[in-house]
Amino acid sequence: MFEARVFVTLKKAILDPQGKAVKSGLLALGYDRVEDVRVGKYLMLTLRTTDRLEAEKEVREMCDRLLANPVIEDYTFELREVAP
Amino acid sequence: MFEARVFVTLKKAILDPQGKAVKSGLLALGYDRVEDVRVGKYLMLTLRTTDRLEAEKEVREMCDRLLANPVIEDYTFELREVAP
Amino acid sequence: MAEKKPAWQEMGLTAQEYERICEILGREPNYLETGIFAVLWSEHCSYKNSRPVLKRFPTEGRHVLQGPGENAGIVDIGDGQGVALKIESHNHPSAIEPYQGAATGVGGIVRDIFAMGARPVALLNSLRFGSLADPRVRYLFSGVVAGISGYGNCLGIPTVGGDVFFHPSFRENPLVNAMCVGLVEHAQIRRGQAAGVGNSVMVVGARTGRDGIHGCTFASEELSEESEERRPAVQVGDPFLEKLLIEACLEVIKKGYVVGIQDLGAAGLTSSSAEMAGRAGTGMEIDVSLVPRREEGMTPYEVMLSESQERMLLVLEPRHVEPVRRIFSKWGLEAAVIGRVTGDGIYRVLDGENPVAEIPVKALTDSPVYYPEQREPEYYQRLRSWTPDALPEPEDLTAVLRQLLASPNIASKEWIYTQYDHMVMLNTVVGPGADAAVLRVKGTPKGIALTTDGNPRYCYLDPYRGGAIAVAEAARNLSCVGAEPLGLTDCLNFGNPGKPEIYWQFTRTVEGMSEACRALGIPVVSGNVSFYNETDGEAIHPAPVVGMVGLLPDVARHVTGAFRDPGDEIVLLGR
Amino acid sequence: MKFGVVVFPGSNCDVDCYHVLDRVFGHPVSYIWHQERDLSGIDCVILPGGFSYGDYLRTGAIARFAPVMEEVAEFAEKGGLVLGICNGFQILLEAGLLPGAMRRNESLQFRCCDVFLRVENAATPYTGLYRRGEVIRYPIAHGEGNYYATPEILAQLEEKGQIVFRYCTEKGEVTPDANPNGALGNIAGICNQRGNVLGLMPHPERCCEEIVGNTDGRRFFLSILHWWGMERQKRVTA
Ligand SMILES: Nc1ncnc2c1ncn2[C@@H]1O[C@H](COP(=O)(O)OP(=O)(O)O)[C@@H](O)[C@H]1O
Repeated sequence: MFEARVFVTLKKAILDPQGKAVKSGLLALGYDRVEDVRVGKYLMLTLRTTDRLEAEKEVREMCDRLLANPVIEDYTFELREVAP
Repeated sequence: MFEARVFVTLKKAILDPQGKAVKSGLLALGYDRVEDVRVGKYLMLTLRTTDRLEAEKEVREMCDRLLANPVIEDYTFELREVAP
Repeated sequence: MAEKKPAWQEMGLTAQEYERICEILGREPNYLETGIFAVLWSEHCSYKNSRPVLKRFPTEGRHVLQGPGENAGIVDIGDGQGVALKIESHNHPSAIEPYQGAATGVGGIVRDIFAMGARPVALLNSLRFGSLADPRVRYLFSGVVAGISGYGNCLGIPTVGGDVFFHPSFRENPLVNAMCVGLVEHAQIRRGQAAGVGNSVMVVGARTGRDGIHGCTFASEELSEESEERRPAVQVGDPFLEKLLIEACLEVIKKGYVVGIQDLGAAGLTSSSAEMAGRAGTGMEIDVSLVPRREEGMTPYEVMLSESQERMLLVLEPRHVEPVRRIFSKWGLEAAVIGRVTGDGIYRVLDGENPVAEIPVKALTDSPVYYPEQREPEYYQRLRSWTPDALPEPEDLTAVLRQLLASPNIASKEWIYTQYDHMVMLNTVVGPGADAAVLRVKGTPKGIALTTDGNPRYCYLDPYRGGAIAVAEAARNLSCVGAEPLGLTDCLNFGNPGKPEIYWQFTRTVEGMSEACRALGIPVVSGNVSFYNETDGEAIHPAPVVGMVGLLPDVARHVTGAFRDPGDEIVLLGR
Repeated sequence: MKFGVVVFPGSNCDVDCYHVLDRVFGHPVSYIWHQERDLSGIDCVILPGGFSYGDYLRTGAIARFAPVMEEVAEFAEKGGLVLGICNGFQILLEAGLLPGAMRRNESLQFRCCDVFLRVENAATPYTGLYRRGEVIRYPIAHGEGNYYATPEILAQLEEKGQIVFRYCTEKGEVTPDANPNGALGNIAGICNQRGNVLGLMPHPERCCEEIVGNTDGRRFFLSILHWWGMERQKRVTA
């Protein structure tokens, strides 16, 4: 079994109002060393397969098709084998 | 400067409607090896400090106070020193 | 190390109550049975502290189709149509997780309405918060508004009105009361009754998880540092699932498959099934092993007491099980038979073959009744000797007016209601921002008008008159848009009823409201009591909220509050 | 002319669209369940507002894979009229039937209120009875209407006249203050190059009756009917 941790973020060039809101929330709480905040999505998937390459291919495909919108988002992911 | 990658997820016992919807979306697309999906938040913060311990303490505090609601969410984070 | 408290005490039962349970059963209850008694005898489910006082409300009238005691009240609007209405609090969850607390509050009240067979057509909400100058209050307040918006908008039910009041007494313990209104054909009205021995009992909608166990005993306690620890009592709502649940339930009701229906709210499966059997005077048998679950390894106790959201309990004839299952599956929802209606008046829980609880239904629904002591508070005696003459005449009236207009209690509420979809369904003739909302009833010339009102400051100063004023204000708001009031629902938010001063406030408020109801001829058809709104011993100001529905025979002839044309006369009516 | 309103799980303006076409305009209309694959007899497909699949993950992301969407794409390809309102617009973007993407409102809040729109293109099947530059008032109700497209796409939309509605002031000025959600170029609605596929965030179906206080949306639907009539006439005379 594989666990995929997928990170979806807005592309760099795109304004991130959520990040901006969190940043000003943190500043208001006095954390004035916060330089920048970006907010994205974090997805954890478990896949019933023992083949890492296959898992990788499948997760990439799922990201391209559904999990991220390539017009505005980038994604990365990490795979880890886990006990079923 | 430190970069913190914060992962906020719903606690295990708590319903994750998004995860459920994404899972059934993936199954409908034919990815029938998907066992489980959880959806959370992913935050990237950069902090103006060179002290790792301090950065760690501060990020933990920010998570407890603002970034996660311990009532329903858990969080983890990773720190990485980066060039300013 | 402190000695471990017995289970019944942990669960909030008193020693006398526990003794009485042993007497009823003729033995000691097991853990599950104790839990079942504890939730059904909690204030939240049993109204054991408030029932005698609530009896004072007038509940009858020529428009009443369903009075208190069901999932919601119903008033007649003619042409074989009725309007279902109910208001309910979700105060404690919202204080801890504002977004989800408020969202699930909306989810719960909507289920109460379609449980009557009614199509939910409008939402309102009544909010009481501390001062907005306080950052924590702003966090709670914006979270609550976002939660109401998130859930209601997704359901496609317009949020057409409400009211909001800010006062420091609500700082730690904000009030979030949600009201839902539905439209129903008389023939489609359903009730929460487990009638017909041998009928099947089905749970439909979401799977059961470990969330919200003991949420209702939690609602019956004051907030303290400790309650922050018992966190999973807050749940995450799934409005998408609820939307499907509405459609599926209304479809099976319309097809005539449903004998009885009720939502799974506080104390989940336990209270819904016991109450349904109680109303019908039947017994019930439930096999927990048949309940679809979200998590593995759940005990019968956890299954019976879970407060997982978006679930309903149906009672139907066995021959309708299959068609009902098909309709739910079309909507992508689960529907499982978990038990049957019996004729022996016993509430029996099985885990597969094994009986795990056996209690007479009557014992569960006839909870103890208390008549708490009441005492006029000392502050009230002091206040009575005060007269307005003690106030100095302000010098700069313009400045006073400015200050008044800037007060969040008086200023525009646009920030709130622009976050709510108040137009979906295409019935909104007058939306938020007026004295009352007006909806058309499609296919007829009629309209209904809706409002929520209540002023905690008045109720603190004089609970009797404050209560009466809340009813009168709601009725005035309805008449200002041209509607005749038909009935009301109320949510009574108070502190700990164990304190004689609080109980006095409660009693006086109800008396005042009742008098106004009688004077105006407006019956109370449903309501909700929320006690223990205290933080570290400090109670909120008494805060009854009145939700009222009125009828306009010709909706085209509604009026609004705006000045129309230059030169029009302005007349002040009343004393 | 026959309309079809697609019903996804979570759609909630399906009933409103149906009501307006049926009751206000007296035109044949039917619901199309998201799992159906048959669009025969339908002349205009409407993807209504709402929260298909709860809008979980991203608005419209899951709905665009519904079986009916393959047929909708084919229908559009053949020149059929496809109209996406609010959530329907979001689905059209996710499905790639219109270019760009939707982001959360800049305020991060859901907004429900009336807005003013400037009609930028009155030559589409949906806007023929409006005048170019005319200012109209429609309601909006959305949390994610913050339209985005790359500069290249944006330039192309401008050039080809694919921007159909922009948020503006009552006087018709396109200003940041008149923008309710942060959309690039104050864009409220766009169409494809052929003009048969249109997506817009505001709700024309919510302003077709006197009793709800606004009738500015009537000409939107009348435009469609009018266009259809002209097309048919063309076919007859040809
Ligand atoms: N919490 C709320 N939700 C929706 N609408 C609200 C809310 N609070 C106030 N409103 C709306 O704002 C308008 C003004 O509210 P308020 O000042 O409380 O009215 P009143 O004139 O009765 O004192 C009313 O139309 C009311 O419906």
